[in-house]
Amino acid sequence: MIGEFIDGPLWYFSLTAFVIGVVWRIVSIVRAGVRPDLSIARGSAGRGAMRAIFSRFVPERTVTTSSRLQLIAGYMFHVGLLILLFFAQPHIDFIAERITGLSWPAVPHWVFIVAAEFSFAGLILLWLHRVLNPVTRLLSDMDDHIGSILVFLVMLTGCLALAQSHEALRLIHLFLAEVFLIYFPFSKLMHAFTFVMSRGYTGATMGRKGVNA
Amino acid sequence: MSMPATDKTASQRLSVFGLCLLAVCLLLFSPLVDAEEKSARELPGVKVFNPAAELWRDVRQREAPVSGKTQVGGVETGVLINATGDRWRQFRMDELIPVGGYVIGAIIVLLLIFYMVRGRVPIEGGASDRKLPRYTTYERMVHWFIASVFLFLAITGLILLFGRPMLIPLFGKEGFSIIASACKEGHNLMGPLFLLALVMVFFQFVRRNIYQKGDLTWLLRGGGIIGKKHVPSNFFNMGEKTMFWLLVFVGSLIGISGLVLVFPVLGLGREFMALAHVGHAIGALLMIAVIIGHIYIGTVGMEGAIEGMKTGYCDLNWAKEHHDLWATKAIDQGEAMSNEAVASLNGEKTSTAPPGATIQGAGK
Amino acid sequence: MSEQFEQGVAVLRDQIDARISSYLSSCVHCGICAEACLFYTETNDPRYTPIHKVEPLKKLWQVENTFWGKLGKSLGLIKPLTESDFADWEQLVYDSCTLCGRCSMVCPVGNDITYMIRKIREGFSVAGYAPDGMKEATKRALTIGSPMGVTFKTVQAALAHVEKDTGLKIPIDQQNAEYMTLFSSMEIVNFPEYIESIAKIFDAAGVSWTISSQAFEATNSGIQIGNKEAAAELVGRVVKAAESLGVKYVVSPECGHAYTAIRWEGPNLIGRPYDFEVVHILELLDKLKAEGRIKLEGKDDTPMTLHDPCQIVRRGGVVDPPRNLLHSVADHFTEMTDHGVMNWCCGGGGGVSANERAEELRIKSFDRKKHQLEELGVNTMVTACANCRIILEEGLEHHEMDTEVISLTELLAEHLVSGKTPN
Amino acid sequence: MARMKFYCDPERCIECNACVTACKNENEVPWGVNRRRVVTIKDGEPGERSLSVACMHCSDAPCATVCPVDCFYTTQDGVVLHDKDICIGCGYCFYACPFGAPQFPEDGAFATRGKMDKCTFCAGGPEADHSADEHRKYGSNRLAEGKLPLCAEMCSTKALLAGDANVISDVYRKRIINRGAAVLARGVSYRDASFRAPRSTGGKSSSQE
Repeated sequence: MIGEFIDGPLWYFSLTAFVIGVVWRIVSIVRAGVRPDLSIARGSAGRGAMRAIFSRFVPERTVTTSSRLQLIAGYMFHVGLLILLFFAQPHIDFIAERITGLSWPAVPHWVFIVAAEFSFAGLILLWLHRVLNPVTRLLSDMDDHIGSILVFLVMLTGCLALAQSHEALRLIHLFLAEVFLIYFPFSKLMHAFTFVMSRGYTGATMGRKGVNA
Repeated sequence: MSMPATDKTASQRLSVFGLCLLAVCLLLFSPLVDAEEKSARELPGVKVFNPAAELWRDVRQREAPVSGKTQVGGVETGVLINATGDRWRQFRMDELIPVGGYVIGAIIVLLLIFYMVRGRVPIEGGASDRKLPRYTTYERMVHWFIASVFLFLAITGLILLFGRPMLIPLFGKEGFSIIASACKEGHNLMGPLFLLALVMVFFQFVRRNIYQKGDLTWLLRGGGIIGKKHVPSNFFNMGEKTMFWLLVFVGSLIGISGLVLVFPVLGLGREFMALAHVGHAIGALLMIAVIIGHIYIGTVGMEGAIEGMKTGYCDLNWAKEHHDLWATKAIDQGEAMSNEAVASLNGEKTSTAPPGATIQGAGK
Repeated sequence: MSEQFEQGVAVLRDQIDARISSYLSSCVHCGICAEACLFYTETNDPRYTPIHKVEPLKKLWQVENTFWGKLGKSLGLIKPLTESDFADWEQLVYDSCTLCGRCSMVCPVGNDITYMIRKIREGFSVAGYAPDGMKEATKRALTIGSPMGVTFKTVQAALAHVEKDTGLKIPIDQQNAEYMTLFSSMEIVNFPEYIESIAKIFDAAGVSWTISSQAFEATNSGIQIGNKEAAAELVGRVVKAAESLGVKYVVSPECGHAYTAIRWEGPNLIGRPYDFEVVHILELLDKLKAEGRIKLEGKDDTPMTLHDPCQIVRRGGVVDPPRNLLHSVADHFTEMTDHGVMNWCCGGGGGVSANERAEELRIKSFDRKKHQLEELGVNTMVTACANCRIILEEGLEHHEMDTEVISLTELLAEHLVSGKTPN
Repeated sequence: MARMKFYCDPERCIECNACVTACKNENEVPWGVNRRRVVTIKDGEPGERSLSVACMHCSDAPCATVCPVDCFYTTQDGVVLHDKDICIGCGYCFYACPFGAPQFPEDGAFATRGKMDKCTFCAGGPEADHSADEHRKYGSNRLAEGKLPLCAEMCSTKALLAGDANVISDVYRKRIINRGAAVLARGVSYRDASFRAPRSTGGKSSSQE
């Protein structure tokens, strides 16, 4: 009964909320507008933007020493999460069945497990860093904690349901995923989309000036 | 041919005995034991040997399990009798579960009694207005990393161990199956993280945990419990060092035996797997007991003990009382900081005072 | 006061464009920018984390642009931006940020934090929350024509000295000259050698140049304090002078903030493109050298290093010219560990040098440069910004280090093959 | 009630593996699972014997004792069955079982063994008899149809016996007595022909019934 609700209407509701919310957020950012830059450009803004979008995946040398742990944990978490999210067999099946009808090859089970290990280690370390490091503790607000904990719970319940044998466990996972989807557009989790815009804007400005940002 | 045919009577007696054994082995506790014995008695003197019983008996009574060939692939498929299985079952059901339960219960009761007798150990000099930096952010991260992973593993592990006697009555079999399945998957998944955390802990803290001269005194005086006087100690005291080494060695044992258990794919035999389980269980229960004590001291048992792990700084008086050798050295090196400086470094300052005002005491 | 505060908030609200919305949406509070900021690394005070300095802007954005903010505000759970926020953050926004832009280089989501601090200053200055030193400097710039109170008379005196020393005639208000040269007051007052060098080099290269009596000052206090009107007024003077003289190029002096102000922000402040182009003196020198119009002789064999002024290199894009030029006159030029667009600021940019209140913090943050120099073991530091030069010299003096700070333009003038001048 | 047991007569087993195949086919077990296997001792040596082994349906089953989720139960026929909906695939039954009966469909890393599978004495599982679920999880339920496990029914030499313990022990006892009589008649000890290497009788072994 409640299971059917989670598996049916709530899923479609959360997906709709997610899509509309994300689009709305992005549109409202773009609509705020950027004043045209009247100075004479030294380099290309477009190339600068593209460059920044990709080059920021590789951290500056100075960061690799000062924030090494955060970088490693950050990469572990994000890459792991990406694999878990898009290359796990149950997820691909679910996406194919419920959304796109398309499926693609999944990673082998052991890759999934390794990705999960990395992802968990990364997320736990990042969150601990958030609460223990004076800088991040000062910066963090409820949103950051809710976001981290939601992701953690979605991942955890997903892994607890790994045996794929108990409907209840799958529903708990699905329910949390739905909460996550609904929460997503209202929160910092939006950085998953807006980071491209931020890097683009900065890269464009810097690109005009002829600086590789 | 284990029976020498020279001694007729012995051979006869043995043949009867063989028949009896046949009956027992053939059909475990089946009601035809009587009938079989009767039929054997009806034909006295005839050497009626049951080849199957002989075979099974040999398999059972020989020291090493007899293995043969089989077309079926897999681990130990050629082995007819898994001789260690029963010993393992006894260990798990008659020793591990009851004794483990008592041990954990006893630790909790003992701590309760201790708390009632001794109470919370206060900072005798009261909280001072200065602090010493005790743990870096990384050290605290590592600690809480292993702590959270350990807690998760301990809880899921205990549920799997004691769930059948304790939780099935509460949740029913179906309900508990859901819990147990989740616990098993979670336990297996988080297990390797414990090993990762253990490696991090080891390298971060090993230097300060090497036993030193004063440690024996600490042990002899029971860590200050005997005589209620603080015993001098360095950055870590004898008890903490011992816990560290327990964690390192027992933790490795738990971790590695756990890996054995989660990799049935490696084709290890049941005997080895059972042994791994025994080591895993005993080690884990031991560590859980130790950690309960550790948590007790950190939370209710001692004033100011958890501060260092929480904020990175500990009270100067606390340091002097519990880790005086380290505290003296640290104070000599000018590491002591005012509470305000610490609050500022921890970003707790909210006043509008100029930001530059507190930077003097900022240490690296 | 309260009305002024409201105005400040309104201005602050105006600053929120797509870039800032995107930045604030993207920031995950990872704190990596802290490690890029010398005010944090040298004090370990988490409040100096760059993104923390824009907290009031974030608060305003949250309350007015996000779902939770609006909800929290209507439920009374989140307090809107208050005057005490401005009071609390004034020092963080002005004293502990040199707008050096290093944090913007390391942000994993690509936020230009410096841009946000530059913008938050707009609101703060309107609300009246700005350091007195900077307020006064801006006032002087608007009324007298220079933040340091230098008048054209002073300039003339300095030029007379230069003319005497070099025997060269310095063209003033010459119509249709190719280049109109600007100076920073710092150079006029503290480093007249710079003017001398320029005169020599331009003479040797045969450059047609002039100085405007109407606009000689290149620095722009309006930008540092974050006052758009003041900044536009100051840029407008330069534009007016340049256009009335009909020059093709305006030469920005070594001074870093002056360069960003006139080169990158100027057209946007006055709302139209210039009729002329702005070049930095180093760009021009590099061009002249490449064209063979200036010839350099001899190489210094003292080990040298280069301090990159943030606004010229990281925020200005003049990365290679100083290196090309320095290589042509120095045999032993070694880079510091963090150089080029990742250099460490001197600690006095963005108006911090004009802010007496920040002096203690500024001296403390000089430890970073000190460490860099000690690590490299070089005792001669070349730079191309009068402000950097003053701040560096102050820091070195404070630590009693015997490191020499020299201007790149002056160094080049020393190595100039003097064709016409007898000197 | 009846008490169902298997019994395999090594004197008759010819290691044809038909029981293994029959079981796989009848129960459509997953790849990698073998509920029944034939083990040959002393393959190619004097005293070679084969035994077909599966779950013995113990009266006091060790697997049921150690199961952390208590998923085993014994039917009225004395068949030891388990509930796959409750099983968590921990593998403890496999450690405890003397006969190696519990099987796991996968043996991947991180103990992703899947649910345990073992011989059901062709008696299905806890689901309704002959339901689709039952067949999918446990294979066929011949016992409910009044039939015995297919492995035993298929056995061409009737080495593998299945059924009520009283009945099969009778059958077996008769065989032994007959063999005993044959021994008396021929004067050859059957013991000498057992799989153990003859010690005193030298090479005069391996006679047949």
